[in-house]
Amino acid sequence: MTQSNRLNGGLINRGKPLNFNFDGRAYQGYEGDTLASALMANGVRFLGRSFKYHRPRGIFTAGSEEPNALVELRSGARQEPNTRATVAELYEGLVACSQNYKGSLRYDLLALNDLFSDILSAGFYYKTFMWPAAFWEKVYEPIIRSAAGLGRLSGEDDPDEYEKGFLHCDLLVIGGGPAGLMASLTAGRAGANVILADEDCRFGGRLNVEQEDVGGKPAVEWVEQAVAELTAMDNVRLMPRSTAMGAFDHGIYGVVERVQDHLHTPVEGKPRQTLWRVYSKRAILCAGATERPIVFPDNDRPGVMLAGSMRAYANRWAATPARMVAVFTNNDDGHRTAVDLMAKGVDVTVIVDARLDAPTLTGVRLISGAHVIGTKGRHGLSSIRVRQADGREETLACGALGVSGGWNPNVHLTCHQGGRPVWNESIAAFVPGQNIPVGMSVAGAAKGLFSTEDALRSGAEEAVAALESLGIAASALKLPRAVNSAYNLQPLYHVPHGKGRAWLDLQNDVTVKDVKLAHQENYRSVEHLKRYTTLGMGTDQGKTANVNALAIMAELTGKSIPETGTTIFRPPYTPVVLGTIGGRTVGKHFHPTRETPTDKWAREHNAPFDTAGDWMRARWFPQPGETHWRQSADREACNVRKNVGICDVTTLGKIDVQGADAASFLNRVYANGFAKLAVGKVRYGIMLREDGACYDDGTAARLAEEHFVITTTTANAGAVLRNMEFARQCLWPDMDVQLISTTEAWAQYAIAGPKSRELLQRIVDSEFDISNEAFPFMACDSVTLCGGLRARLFRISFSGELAYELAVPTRYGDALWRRMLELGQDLGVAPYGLEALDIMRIEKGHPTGRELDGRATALMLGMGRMVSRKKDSIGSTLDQREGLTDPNGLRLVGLKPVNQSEVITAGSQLVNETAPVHIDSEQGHVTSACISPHLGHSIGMAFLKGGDQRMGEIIRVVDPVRGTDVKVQVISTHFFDPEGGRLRA
Amino acid sequence: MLDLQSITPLWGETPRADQFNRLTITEVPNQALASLALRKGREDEGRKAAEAMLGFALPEVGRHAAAGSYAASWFAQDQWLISAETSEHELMSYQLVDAVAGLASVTEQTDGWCRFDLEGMCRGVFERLSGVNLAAMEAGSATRALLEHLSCMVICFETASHYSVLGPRSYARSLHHALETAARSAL
Amino acid sequence: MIINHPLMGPRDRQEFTYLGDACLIDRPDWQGGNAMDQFFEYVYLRDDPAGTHRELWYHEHGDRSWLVVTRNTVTHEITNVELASDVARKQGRSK
Amino acid sequence: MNYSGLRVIREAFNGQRGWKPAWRNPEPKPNYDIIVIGGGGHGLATAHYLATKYGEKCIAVVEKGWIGSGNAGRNTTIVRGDYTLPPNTRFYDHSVGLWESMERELNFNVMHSQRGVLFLHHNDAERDDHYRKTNIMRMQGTDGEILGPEKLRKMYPSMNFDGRFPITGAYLHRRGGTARHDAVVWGYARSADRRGVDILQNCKVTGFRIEQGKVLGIETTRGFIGANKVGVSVAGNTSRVMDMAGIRTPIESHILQAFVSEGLKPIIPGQVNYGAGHFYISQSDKGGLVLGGDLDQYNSCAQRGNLPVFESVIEAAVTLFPMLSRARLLRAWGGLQDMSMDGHAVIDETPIKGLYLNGGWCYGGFKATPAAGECFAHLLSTEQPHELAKPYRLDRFRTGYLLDEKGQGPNPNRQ
Repeated sequence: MTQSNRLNGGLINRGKPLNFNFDGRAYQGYEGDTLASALMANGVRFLGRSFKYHRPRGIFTAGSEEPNALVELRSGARQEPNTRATVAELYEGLVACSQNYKGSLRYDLLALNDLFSDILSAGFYYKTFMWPAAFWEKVYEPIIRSAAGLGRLSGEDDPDEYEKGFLHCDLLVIGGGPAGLMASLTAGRAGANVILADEDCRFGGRLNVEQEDVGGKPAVEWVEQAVAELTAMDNVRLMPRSTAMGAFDHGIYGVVERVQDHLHTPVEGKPRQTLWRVYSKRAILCAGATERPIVFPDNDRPGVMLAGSMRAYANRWAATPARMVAVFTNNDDGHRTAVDLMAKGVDVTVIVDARLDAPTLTGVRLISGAHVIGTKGRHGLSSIRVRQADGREETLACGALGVSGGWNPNVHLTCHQGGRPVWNESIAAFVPGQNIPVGMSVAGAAKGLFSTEDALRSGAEEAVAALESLGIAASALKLPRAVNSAYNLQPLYHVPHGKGRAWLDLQNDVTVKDVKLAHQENYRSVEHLKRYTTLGMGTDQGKTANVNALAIMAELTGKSIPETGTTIFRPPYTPVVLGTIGGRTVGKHFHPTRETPTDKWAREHNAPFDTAGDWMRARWFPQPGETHWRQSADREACNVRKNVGICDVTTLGKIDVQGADAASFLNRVYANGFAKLAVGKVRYGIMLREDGACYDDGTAARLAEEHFVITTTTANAGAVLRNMEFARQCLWPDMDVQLISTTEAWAQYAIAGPKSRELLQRIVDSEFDISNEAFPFMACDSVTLCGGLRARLFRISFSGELAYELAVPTRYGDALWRRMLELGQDLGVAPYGLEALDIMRIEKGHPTGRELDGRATALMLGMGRMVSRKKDSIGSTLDQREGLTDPNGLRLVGLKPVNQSEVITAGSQLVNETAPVHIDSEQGHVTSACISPHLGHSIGMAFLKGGDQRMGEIIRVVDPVRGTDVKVQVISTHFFDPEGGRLRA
Repeated sequence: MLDLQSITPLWGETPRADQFNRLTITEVPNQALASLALRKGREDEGRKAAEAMLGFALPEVGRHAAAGSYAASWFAQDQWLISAETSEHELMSYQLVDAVAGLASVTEQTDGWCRFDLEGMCRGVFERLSGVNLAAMEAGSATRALLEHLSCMVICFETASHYSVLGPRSYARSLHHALETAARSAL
Repeated sequence: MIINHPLMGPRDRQEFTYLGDACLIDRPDWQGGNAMDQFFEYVYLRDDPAGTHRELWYHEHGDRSWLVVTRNTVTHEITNVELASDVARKQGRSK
Repeated sequence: MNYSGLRVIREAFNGQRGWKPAWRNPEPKPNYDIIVIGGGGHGLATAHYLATKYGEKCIAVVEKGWIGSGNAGRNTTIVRGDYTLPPNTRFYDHSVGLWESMERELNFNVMHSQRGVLFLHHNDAERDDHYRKTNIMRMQGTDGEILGPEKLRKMYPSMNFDGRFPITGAYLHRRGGTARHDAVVWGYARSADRRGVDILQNCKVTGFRIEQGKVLGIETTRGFIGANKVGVSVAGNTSRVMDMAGIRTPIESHILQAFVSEGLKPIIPGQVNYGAGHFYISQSDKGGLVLGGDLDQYNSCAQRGNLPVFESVIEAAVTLFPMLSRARLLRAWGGLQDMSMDGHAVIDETPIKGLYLNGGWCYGGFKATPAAGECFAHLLSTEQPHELAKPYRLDRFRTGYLLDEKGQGPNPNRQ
């Protein structure tokens, strides 16, 4: 097809034709075209189907407010549903499809819906589909669901990259039309740091689409000059294709830059889009205004569009929706469309002006005081029906109709922090109210100043004022001469005459009748109206629909528009691609990753990993022939009990605590006593929250009189430091204590098993005596290894064996690990992972996060007596509340199966021996369980009601989900070596 | 004689260096680091004792100072991060402990951090990583900032063109990846 | 949101961890007459105003200082930021 | 007037002229037996049950704005009964039962859709927690099962199992699902109105009239209204309204943001919760993806949030479902959560005679709507706690009989 509707002139590059494809047909456009303008130039009017009735839809606007012309852009994994053709820049090889139909666009099976529109009126679904009960999920809902929605996602992983960033400026100017350009020039020349963001690829706003002069030359030239000047300024950052999507607290704006959407495929390594978080000291909103239509019967046919947009296509893109057009307006602006199109050689059949006193125009028929009351044309407009002031009606042929009901300032961002726009009677539109975001001011059409002259002036003035508040002196620039045309609007929101449905929300198919029904059923508040009819809930958020709907509701209730309500807006201003908000921190990089010092070795040995916060921890180290994790874990655990095992425990939090008051400080943050811990000794401690629950445990080693190093669980390392800092700074600010994390400064390894000392003796330099006598259980000291490497040695045990923890500077961690495996070969040394660690700690009844679940108190954990009552410590008052000391409350116990071949599973519930498996008989639950390789049967740790009083009792472990029901005996949690002889060996 | 081989935070035997269009990112592993925190009520004495050893005044809030073989960056209230070349000062933290005994708390931090030095066009990289306006830092300033979810310490030697970024050592590969992708995108 | 750190200057809210009402500084005396009641009120009861709220923030990704921020819960405007240790001392807390 | 498919067809031929207001706009009477403050789902459900089940005759619901303007109109519409602590398991299972019969009971289609709720786990500890939860749910008589990765892959082929936090399985709660949030409000309002309940919109409570420890009525922007009993059911405004009665509560107001995408053809069949990402998602019947995550984490009475949570929710969304990267986010909004100090609600009398409280629902308010309404109605009418609400006492914070499902302690911003 040739570009039958292409006109002369325009801001397109005819020297660069571009081939594209829509719905399987090849077309040609030019550089500078949007998909919409190129389709229009090619005479394509029918672009899609509406949401509910599947009515044919064409191009309605020339911008991001577009409700109709939505397409699936690109293909394959890059398919992008609901893309507004009006803002999709054309590129060579562009592929797009229409959407929301079954069958084909022209012969859409779901267009049947339209025949039943009387039944499918607003909210009909609330009133039906209730019987029979089971039918909703099975019959009704699937039908509704499959009909709903617009475009399709591909279901494939997006191959493109996205990114986020941060920018800082004195002044953010949102919108690069006349007001925004003047504001930027003013601030830029004053030396302020300025960011100018505009959603369009070209700065200039309406100046790009109007035939007018600025500063004595064509507006477009003035724009080019202004942009050139701004480009040359180091202190100004120009951001085209960048939408300010949200205004957040304290001057932070989200700005989406479409970096490569105008290209066929993004350049590798560079993002498709970037979300900039702009930290601005001041911002000026110069977002312009959006035209609204006048609503009349059958106003939804392809070809009916906004008058200002029709003019924009003609002037900027040299395209017309038809060779014969008409205009329907209630203001002077509509006349400009007729004038400009005529100047481009388009035949303007008629201007239908609702005003009785409409100004006349030469060269075109103008009917004053008239309304358009109907249209014809199946897949596109062919004629309009006009009703004159005296009631006479006539039908006039035209292929397109430009409608102007006035302009609505784009106040959206002024509402993002709860600001409410106010009604301005003189322009019959909402303008920004008082309560707009702090630091923001508004200029130009966004403020309701619709003439170019006013826009230029207010841009400059607002910039001067904003800079002044920052202490930056700026002088108002000499204003270029510009048009100061009157607007002369006589409000008309919908035509009271004519038959047939009149569309308010073109995307969601909300008609005037629906608003009437909502009123009749008392869904009268603006929000009820919106929610009941779905008005304004489409992808365009009702940018062209809401005010008219509000006006109709006002008419029905007999109230004024401001009494009826305002429409407010939430971010984002226009829909934002999810990938952009995700940026780079997605997928494998969703969170950063912490590696332990043995990470490399573990990967070399095919260890499976577990995530623990940001850490990656090895679960076990498979040997040839091992096919099940338990084979590996059991082998590793048995080797610890028999020989010696080594385990990377670096992830445990480590906090260095120093100061004259270090001991008394620890005495307050641990529930048990620390003041009297001797230098060179380690003690186990528990920390409570102030509400009495035990939230962390670990060890504290006293390295010197005023120097401790404590360990925390892996999960709580951050929280413990935060809480200790809170205690230090907020509770006891005069205590002399200093805290700093040393978690990753030390590679820390557990060396456990009867041969652990022997292994250690091969590493620790010979001048250090680590015999049982010199270095007993719970001792700690500084030593050197391997010829002088500084290290810390702690004799502590989580496994229940003779064991140590050895800490060396992290950069030696990998080498030391390899060295230990090498030197301990004849001792049978083997690494063990998390699973073996878990088996052994269950055998010893040590609690971990599964028991320290944030509800358990020390008493529940069997450590009640550790909480010292002789001192103040965090949590030691509220843990004595009745509910936390109830003798029938949960207590940690051990369980073993009566029949030793049966298995206790973690997550099971407990019931009494003969009780039913019912919630009313639940007695507690199993927190941890394993099959003990040393005892040869299953064991479990469990919270049992009154458990400490029930030793020896037979109860049942029930697991309805896995279908097991096991008789168990309640025993102590110290399953293995209860006397602890092994760890003192 | 110590017979264990140390490795860099990026698991190398030698430091990593990456060259981008107008920017280099270099891993700097050979830095002895220690935290120095003044004791309560002994602030003046502690400061004097530390300064006597370092040979220069401890920097004010947000500043970095260096002279001779030592450098110090403000770290928190009454706390600094002291650094020196490992080759000459491997035991710096021990020497500091002796110098300020009882007046300040010293904690060895050498292996707690990974350090990457950026030289060249840094603005675009920082714009993609941190909400703090790092590209506008003055020469000789130091700050702690969040970079791509990581708590870092940033020292500026020359505005917009020469920096050290210190991050938690266990996150070294994540931090390096973030710097690298930001550099590739920006430059 | 941006919190103007008294030492480090304006910082994005993302660098901070929030705790809650600054009344958490006023930890009761464990040996007071009705310590249990006082601790109950201290831990659980809140004014939760729609308006000015003094609250504790921790500069987790910065210098690890605790701050008392005075912020309006309706507008989110921040009118004052102090080091919590200074506030605590002013309120009579010591060792 | 009953709603039915037939009626809809009849009205289609009648120009829709026969439809009556779904509720009236009455003038306030001088006195009511019971006033419920708060015209959200809970307040209106309470009125519905007072009128239908407890035979109360003279009831008003007062609402400062339009009904449903609080959390009822700003949530992510999830209905489920999966709780671990037995009192909660019982309560929410009962609530799910009431959801299942709601449409017939109200003669209003709230589009309750039991499409299944999925909670992913990433390691053995989380899996075992899920076993514990599903076991107690099964013992209560509701459903719950554990799925391995193979079954999950079949349900959600586009899910990324190997992201930063690999997915090892999930529990599935088939009776869980979603409902049309506004419809719940309208359905209860219409039902209550049909039974004579006065729904007073644009009627803001400015104070209580209390004499000798007994409540006599409420001061409002539409004048004083007398009442024998007053029930407060105002979600995010609980602390401020209770403050008017001089009562401090263990409840704080926080912001929870939620997000919806543009309309898309169905691609997410059920409701999915991604624990490691603090993220959840479902797709509405209209095609919008509904996304949610964590609180903004600071006390707030503004119904709006900020970028950090906005971003972290979407980061998780794209991590879990990489295909979502090319969908567009349409709208964000924030709801005021009444976060209690143990993460669970209070349905109880207060120290002031005749004044009752239903609040502190944290994230769980929407799904609790029918059961909370029933329990609160029971309390208001009989002055005795409903069996299911007995653990939901106000004094549990003092006594220590807490209901801390998450074990986060008295940190409302982390509940």
